[in-house]
Amino acid sequence: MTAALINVPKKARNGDIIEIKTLTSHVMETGYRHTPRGEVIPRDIITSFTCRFEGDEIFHADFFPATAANPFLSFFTTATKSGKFDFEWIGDNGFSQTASASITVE
Amino acid sequence: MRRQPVPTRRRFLALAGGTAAIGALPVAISVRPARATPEMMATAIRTVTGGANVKPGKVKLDIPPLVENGNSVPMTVSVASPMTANDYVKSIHVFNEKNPQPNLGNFYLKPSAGRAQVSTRVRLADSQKITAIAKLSDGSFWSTTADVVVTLAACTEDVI
Amino acid sequence: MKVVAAIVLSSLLIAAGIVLRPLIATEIPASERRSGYTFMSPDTKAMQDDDTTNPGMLGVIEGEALWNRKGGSADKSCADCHHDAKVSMKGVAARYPSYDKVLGGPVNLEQRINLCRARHQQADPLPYEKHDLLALTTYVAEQSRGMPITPDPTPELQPFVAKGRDLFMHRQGQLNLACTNCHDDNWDKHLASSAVTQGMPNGYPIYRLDWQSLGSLQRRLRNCITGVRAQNYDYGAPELVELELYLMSRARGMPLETPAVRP
Amino acid sequence: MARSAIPVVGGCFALALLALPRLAGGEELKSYSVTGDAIVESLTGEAGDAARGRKLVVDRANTCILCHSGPFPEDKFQGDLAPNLSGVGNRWSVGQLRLRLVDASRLNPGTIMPSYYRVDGLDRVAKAWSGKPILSARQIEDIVAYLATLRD
Repeated sequence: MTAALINVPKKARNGDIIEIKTLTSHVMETGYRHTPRGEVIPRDIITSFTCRFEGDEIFHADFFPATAANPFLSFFTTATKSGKFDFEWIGDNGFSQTASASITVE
Repeated sequence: MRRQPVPTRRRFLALAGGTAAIGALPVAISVRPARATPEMMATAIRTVTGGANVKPGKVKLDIPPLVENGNSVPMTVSVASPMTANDYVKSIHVFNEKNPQPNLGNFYLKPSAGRAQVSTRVRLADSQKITAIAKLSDGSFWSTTADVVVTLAACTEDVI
Repeated sequence: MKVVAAIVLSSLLIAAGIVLRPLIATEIPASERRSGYTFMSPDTKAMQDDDTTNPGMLGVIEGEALWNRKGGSADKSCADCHHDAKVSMKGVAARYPSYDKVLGGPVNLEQRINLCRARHQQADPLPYEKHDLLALTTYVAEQSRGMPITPDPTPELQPFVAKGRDLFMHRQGQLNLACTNCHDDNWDKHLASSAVTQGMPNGYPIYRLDWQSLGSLQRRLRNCITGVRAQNYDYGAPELVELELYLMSRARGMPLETPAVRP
Repeated sequence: MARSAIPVVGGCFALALLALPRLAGGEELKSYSVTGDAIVESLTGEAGDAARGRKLVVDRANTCILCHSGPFPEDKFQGDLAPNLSGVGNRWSVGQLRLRLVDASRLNPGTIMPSYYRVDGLDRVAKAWSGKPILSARQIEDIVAYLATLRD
């Protein structure tokens, strides 16, 4: 089970610059750690995050082993119309997670 | 499994179906692997800039000068930009010189962002210099640096 | 011969001193008791303060899903008996570890969840320190966030609190240190520049930056026991539960912060 | 000056009469005698190496700088649970430094300073450390030699 915690204002006025915050559960195993017996623990990270609004990409990020566990992101967008944000995380070992949030613009 | 937004004004929680299970951390010991070097960081920066001139300015990097634990260091990068269709920040790239590899994050923006600002949390293996570079829509590159001192945890699970 | 006598005498005094040590350790006056939160940097405080940035909140979300999931031979969920945790679990974590009549001793919140699974869901226990038990415990404890710690007053528990206190005061390990040596007598100092703190239990399970995950109070206690190079106790060992009990009595009145963030 | 030949290696004299504990490496804990508040003679019979001693002190694994600060500009993270080591060579003689490292609890039963060269009178020592002193006799001598150089 993985969880995402997404913070998007439910409502905004046309032209408002709004902050979007996301927090996703993921160990972000760096690939640089070893077990006590000396075996490398294989890398297992989220590598990319994309936010789309009504299908159009509005923000994209590349993650690295240096991204902290349970990745946190905050970014901005201008509210122009009501609609749906789609969030997508993609990573190693076929990791894929999606979530969405709607906003009403008055 | 998906939950509908809870009816609070600002917040909703989504529980999304994913393929990875979150278990307890594996029993692991941290090692100091080969580190990135200032040269590796320079190479990584060239990959982004294509060798173009990088000017100091426009970029602001907020990162605590002294952090309590290098595993999760909050970081905010903002760029002075009107964020209009003709003049905006295309991307922000953050680098370090002492982690095993030189990238801390790449962030790609649109003019609709309204504000050229991103925040995330990164891992820093040691006290070091961090560099943030912004690529603007006119093709110019701007940068700033910050020094971070990372406190080593005194009481860890590793046997001292 | 004088020297030999002096050595024997001083040895006796030392032996006596080791016995006396617990009695002369200074417990922190109630007015000076401080949450680990107050020792943190502004950045780490900010991470805990904002539910949209506190990574421990992911455990709360996951715990809520588990609360509602049916399981065991009884095919029951926690919610089938306890309904809305926001109502039924409010204040519960603030009085744990609590007395279990059947067992005749204290059980902590994790053990209570597993007892509930065994007795009412006919389900296997969830393993300690794994994701599901941490998430469920975090979800239950979060229902008491902000409420003052009010230890279970059951008289039968008091001998166990006393045992926990004895353990807190007892020197052990190759470094020969007791909890009290640091957390009562030197809590305002720094161990290699990290705050020693009073070792208060009011934020568990915590999201510890060093762990990069949620973890229980027992995990934290085991860290310290490893640190003084002593033999560790297994998760769920009576000694660890007794220590938890004593720590909660020491934190009486302090608001619960679960899920707290700590460095 | 009378000097006892009885090997006193721990806090309890009854234990001191038993056979000396054996270290994992087979090396016996060296006997020593206490004169006043000092161990006058080197545990190894040789003088320590101050340069090696400095390295041992700043190595976290040996725990010194978790509690003590000192003139170690290369390490930003030093503790303040115990006195600063600057000038410690003025405050104590070599013999006094040696006893304080070997078994400070002889001088103050309430001290938080571990006994770095003692294996008995301890409770529940983890298997990995059982029967071993925190530091070897040679390490003690190296650190004593270094601390003696710390003069204001």
